[in-house]
Amino acid sequence: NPDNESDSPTKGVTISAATSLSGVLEEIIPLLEQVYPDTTITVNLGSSGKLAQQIEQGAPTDIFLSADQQYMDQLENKQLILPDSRTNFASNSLVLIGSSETSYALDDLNYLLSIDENQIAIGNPNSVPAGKYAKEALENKDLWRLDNLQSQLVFAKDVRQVLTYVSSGNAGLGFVYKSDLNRDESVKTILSIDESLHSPIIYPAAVVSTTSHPDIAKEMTKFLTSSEVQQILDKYGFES
Amino acid sequence: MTGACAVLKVSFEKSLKNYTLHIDLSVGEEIITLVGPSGSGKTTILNCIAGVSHPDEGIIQLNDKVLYETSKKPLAIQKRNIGYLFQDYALFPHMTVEKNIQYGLKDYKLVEKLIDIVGIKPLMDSYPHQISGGEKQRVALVRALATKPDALLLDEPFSALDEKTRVECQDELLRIHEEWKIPIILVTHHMEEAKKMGNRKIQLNKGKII
Amino acid sequence: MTGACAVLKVSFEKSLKNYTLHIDLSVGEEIITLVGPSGSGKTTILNCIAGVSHPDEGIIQLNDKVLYETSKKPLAIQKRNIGYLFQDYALFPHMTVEKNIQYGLKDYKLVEKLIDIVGIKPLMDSYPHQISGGEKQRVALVRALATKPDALLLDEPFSALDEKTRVECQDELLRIHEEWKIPIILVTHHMEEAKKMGNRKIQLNKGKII
Amino acid sequence: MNYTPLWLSLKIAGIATIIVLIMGIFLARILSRNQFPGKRIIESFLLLPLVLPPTVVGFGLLFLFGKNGPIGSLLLKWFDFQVVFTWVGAVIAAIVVSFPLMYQSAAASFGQYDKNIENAAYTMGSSKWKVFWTVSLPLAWPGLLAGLILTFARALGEFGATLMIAGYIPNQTETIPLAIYFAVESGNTNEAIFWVIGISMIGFAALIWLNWWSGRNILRFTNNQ
Amino acid sequence: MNYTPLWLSLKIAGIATIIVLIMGIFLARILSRNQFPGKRIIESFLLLPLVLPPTVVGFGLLFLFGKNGPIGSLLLKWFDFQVVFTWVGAVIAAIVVSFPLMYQSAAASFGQYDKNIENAAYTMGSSKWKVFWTVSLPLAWPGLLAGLILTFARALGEFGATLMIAGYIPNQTETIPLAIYFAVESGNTNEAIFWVIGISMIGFAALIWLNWWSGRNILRFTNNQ
Ligand SMILES: Nc1ncnc2c1ncn2[C@@H]1O[C@H](COP(=O)(O)OP(=O)(O)OP(=O)(O)O)[C@@H](O)[C@H]1O
Ligand SMILES: Nc1ncnc2c1ncn2[C@@H]1O[C@H](COP(=O)(O)OP(=O)(O)OP(=O)(O)O)[C@@H](O)[C@H]1O
Ligand code: MOO
Ligand SMILES: [Mg+2]
Ligand SMILES: [Mg+2]
Repeated sequence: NPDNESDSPTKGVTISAATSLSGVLEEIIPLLEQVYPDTTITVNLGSSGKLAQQIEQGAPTDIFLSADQQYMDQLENKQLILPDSRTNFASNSLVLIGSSETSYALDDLNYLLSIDENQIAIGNPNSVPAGKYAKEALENKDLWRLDNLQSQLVFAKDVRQVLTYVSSGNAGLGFVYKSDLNRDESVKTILSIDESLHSPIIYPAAVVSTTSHPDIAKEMTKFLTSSEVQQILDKYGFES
Repeated sequence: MTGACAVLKVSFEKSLKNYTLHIDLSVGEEIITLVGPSGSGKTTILNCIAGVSHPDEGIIQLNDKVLYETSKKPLAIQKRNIGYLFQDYALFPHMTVEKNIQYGLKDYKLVEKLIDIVGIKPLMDSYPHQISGGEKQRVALVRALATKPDALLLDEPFSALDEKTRVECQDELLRIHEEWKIPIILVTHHMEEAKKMGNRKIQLNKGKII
Repeated sequence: MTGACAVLKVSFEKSLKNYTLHIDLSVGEEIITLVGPSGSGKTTILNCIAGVSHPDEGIIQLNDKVLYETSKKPLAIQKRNIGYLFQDYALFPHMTVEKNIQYGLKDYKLVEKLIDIVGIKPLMDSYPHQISGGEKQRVALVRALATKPDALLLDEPFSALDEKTRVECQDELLRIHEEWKIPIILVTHHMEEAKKMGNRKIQLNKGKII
Repeated sequence: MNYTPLWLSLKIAGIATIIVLIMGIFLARILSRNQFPGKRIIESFLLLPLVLPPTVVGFGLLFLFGKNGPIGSLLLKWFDFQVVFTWVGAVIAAIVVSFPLMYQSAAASFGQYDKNIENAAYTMGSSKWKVFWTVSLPLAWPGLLAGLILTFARALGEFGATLMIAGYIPNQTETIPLAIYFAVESGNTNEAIFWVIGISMIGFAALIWLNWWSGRNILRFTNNQ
Repeated sequence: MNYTPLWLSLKIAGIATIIVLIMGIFLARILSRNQFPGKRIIESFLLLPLVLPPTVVGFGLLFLFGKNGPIGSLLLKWFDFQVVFTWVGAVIAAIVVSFPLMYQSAAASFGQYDKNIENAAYTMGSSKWKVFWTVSLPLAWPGLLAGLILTFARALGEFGATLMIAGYIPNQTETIPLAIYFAVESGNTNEAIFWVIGISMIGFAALIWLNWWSGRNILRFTNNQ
C-alpha cells in the first residue's frame, strides 16, 4: 500500500463512528486489519453529534462515520473533512416498534392516534437523527401538530433510550431504526415507515482533514463500499 | 422530695484500667465532700451517678428511683434529674452564657440572683470561648443549679476561682443547700474547703473509700 | 540564654471587653507568680507572651529577641521557644500521652525523670479522653517542660491536683528552675502556693498591676 | 424564552434536597452511633449511585419504578399513580444520586464533636429530641451544611438518571440540565449559554443564602476565628 | 472477558483522587482561613461542575483542552502532547467533576475543631508544615475522609464528561462506566451486569480499605465512643 508521508513502522488510524455502527464495526475492523497489517486501528464510538463536536475541537480522528448527513455537512462547511473522500456507505430505514407482547400491527401511520397507547417515545428531533426523520414522517401525515399526539410524545437522547422505554413497557410505541431491532428481542415492528415520508437515511463516511495518513484513510473509506462490507451491513439491517 | 428524707444510695463496682472502683455510700440531705489523689476515681463515681457512664454491677438509687441496677437497663440520664457540674464544664460552645444557663432552667428567681452573686452578669452575651476559665466554671455552676435538681454533683467546682469569688460561691451553695435540702457530692482538693463545705468528708484512694 | 542574665520584658496595652489591660513587667531568672480575681486578665497576658493572641500596642522581649512591637509583624509562635501550659491543657486529642509529650521533646533525660516524679508513667498509652483531669494537667506540664524552653508560662498548673501530688510537682518545678534559670510566670489562686513558688508575686486587678 | 425549566428545576431540586437532608441525617445519625457487622456493606450500597453512570442509575430506577417494575406496578395498582415520565420521577432520580453526598458528610460531622456536651444537655433533663435539635445538630452543622450544599447542587445538576426515568417532556420534565443538554446537542449555543448562566446563578444564590441563613440561625458560635 | 476497563478505571480514579485530595485540601485550607469579598464567588465557581450535566462539563473541557483550545494548543506546542482521546483526558474529567466534593468536605472539616490545639503545637516550636501534618490534618480527618470517599467514588463513576473528552476507545479510554454504558447500549446485558457488580465491589473495597487504613494510621483517637 502506498504510503509516502510517514516513516514510522506502524501507523495509527482512528475511526470515530456512530454508536449504531458498533456491531457492524466489530466485523469490519478485522477485515481492515487484514488488508493493512501494519496499521493500528482505533475505534471511538459516540453519538454523531458528539463525534462531530470532538472533531471540531481537534480530536485526533482520521475517519468519521456519521449516522446523519447533517453533521457531515457541518464539518464539510468548516473544511474539516476532505470533500473528495466523502462517501455514502449505508442506509437505514425507520420503524415503529412496540413491545413484543403487542397484539396489533398498523398498516399506516394515520392510524397512530387510534391506538390507545399513552406514550410514544421518539429521539429528540433537534439532536437525534432518528427523531428528526420520525418528525418528518409525522409532519408529512399532518399528525405532528396535533395536540393529542404532542401530549403523548416523550423525547429521548438517543435511540437506545427509545428501545429501553418500549421494551420496559413504559412507552407503548417508539420510533427506531430497523438496524436497531436485531439487538433486542423484547420489541417488535408494528409498522415499517414508508421511506417516501422522510428524507433518505444515509450514512456518510469521510476522511478528517487533519489526518496524518490521508492515503490509507481514503482507501479505508472506500473499502466501506466494497461488497464484503456491504454484505455485513445487510446482515445488520442496513440496506445498501 | 416528697415526704421522707432525700437520700442518694450508691453502691457499685467498676473496673478501671489500673484498679477496681468499689464504692458504698449513702448521702442524705447533706453535703458530702469527696477527696482523694488525682486519678483515684472521683469523677468516675460522679459519672456513674449522673448516668454518663455505668458501673459493672451494683445499685444506685435516688429517693425512690432506681438509677442503676445490675443487668438492668440503666435509667436514662435525662430522667435522673441530677445536676452535674462537669470537671471540664462541658458548656455548649454554640450558645451564649445566657442561653447556656436557660437551657434547662426551672428556678428563674434563684438564677437571677445567682448570676449577680457569682458575678457573671456582664458575660451574658458572650460565648464560652470568649470568657476566662474561672468565668466558665461559674457559668457551669449556675447552669447546674438552674435545673433545680434532686441531687447535685460538683466536680471541683471552685478550682479555678480566686479566694474571694470562691468564698462567695461557697457561701451561696451552702445557702441553697439550706433551702433545697438535697444530697450534694462535692469533689475538691482543698482540705479547708472540704472541712468548710462538707457535713462529711469521704477520702478515696485507688478506688476505695478509706 | 547566652551571656547576660535571662530576661523577659513585657510592656503592653490590650483592650478587652470590659476594661483595658495595662501591663509592665520584667522577669529575670526568677519565678513570678501572677494572682488576681477570675477574669482579671491573667490568661490574656500569657497568651500575648506566647503569641497566641496579640496586644494592641507595646513591646514584648525575651532576651535579645523582640517577640512583639507596636505595628510590626509579631514573631511567630513557633519561633519564640516559650513553654506554655494552657489553662485548659490543649492536649492533642489524637495522640497518646506518650506522643503528646514527645511532640516537641528536646530534653529526653529530664522528661524520663519527670514522668516518674509526677506519676503519669502508667498512662503513657492512654489517650487524653481516657485520663482524669489531674492526670491531664500533669501531662500538659511535662509536655511544656519537654521542649526545654527559654521561658515558661504556667496557667494554674496545679489546680486540679491533690495536696500530695501538688507538692511533688511544685518541688520538681523549683528544682528545674534552679537548673535552667529561665523566667517563669506562674498563675495561681493559692496564696500559699504563690508564696512558696514565687520570688515575686504580682497582683492583678481588672487588667492593672496593683 | 420559556422559563418553565427554571421553576421545574427549583421545585425538583428543592423537594429532593429536603427529603435527602432528613433521610441522610437520620440514617447517618443511626449508623454513626452503632457498630455492626454489615454496616460497611450498607454504607457502600448507599455509595453505589455515585460510582455508577447516572444513565445506568436511571436504567435501574426505570426498572424499579416502571409500569411493570416491582415498585411501579404497586404504585399503579394502589394509587393509580405513574412515576415514569413525571416530575416525581425526576425528584426520585435527584434523591438517589445526591443521597450519598449527604450521608457521607453527615456521618463524618456527627463523629467530629465532643459527645460529653450532649451528656451535659441530658443532665438538664432534656429529651433526646431536644438534645438532637439544640445540641447535636448545631455542633455537627459545618459538615451538615457542606452536605446540604453538595446535595442541592447535585440535585440541581442531575441529568442522566432524570432523563431516563422522567423523560424529556417539554414543560413537564424539562429541567435546566436537560435544557442545556439538548441545546448543546442541537447546536443551540445561545440557549445553552443562557441556561448555564442561569443554573450557575441559582447555585451561587443557594450558596450565599445557605451560608447566610445558617450563620444567622444555627452557627453563631465561632470558636475558631 | 477483557479486564482492561478495570485497570484503566483504577488508574484513572486513583490518580484523579490523589490530585483532588491534595488540591482540595490545599484550597479549602487557604480559603477557610481567609475572609475576602470574592470568596463566595470562587466557591460557587468551584461548585459549578456539580450543577452542570457531565456532558456539558465535558464539552467545556473539550473546548479548553482541544487542539485549538486555549490550554490544549499550549500543551501541544510546548510538550507536543494531546489530551483529547487519551486516558489523561479521563483523569482531567474525573478531577473536575469530583473536585467540589472534596473541597466542600475539607472546608467544613477545617472549621470543626478547636484551633487552640494548633497553637499548643506551635508553642512547642513546630513548623507550620509539621503542625499541618500532625495536628490539623488528623483533627480534620473525619470530614476529609468523607471527602476522599466521595471523590474516589465520583471519579470511579465518571461517565459523561469522560466520554466527551477521552472518547470511547476500547482498551485505551474505556473505563468501567463506559463499558457499562456501551454494554447496555448494545443490549449486552450480561456484560453490563458483570461490570456493575465489578464497580460496586471496587467501591466497597475502597470504602473498607480507606476506613481501615485511616483508622490505623490517622484516626486512632476515639474521643467519641
Ligand atoms: N474514659 C476512660 N477510659 C479509661 N480509663 C479512664 C477513663 N477516664 C478515666 N480513666 C481512668 O480511671 C481512673 C479514675 O479517673 P477519674 O477521672 O475518676 O479520677 P479523678 O479522681 O476524678 O481524678 P482527678 O482528680 O485527676 O480528676 C484514672 O486512673 C483514669 O486514668
Ligand atoms: N476570646 C475572648 N474574647 C473576648 N473577651 C475575652 C476573651 N477571652 C477572655 N476574655 C475576657 O477578658 C477578660 C480576661 O480574661 P482572662 O482569661 O485573661 O482572665 P483570667 O485572669 O485568666 O481569669 P481566670 O482566672 O478566670 O482564668 C475576661 O473578662 C474575659 O471575659
Ligand atoms: O452521564 Mo450522562 O447520561 O452523559 O450525564
Ligand atoms: Mg476528676
Ligand atoms: Mg485564666
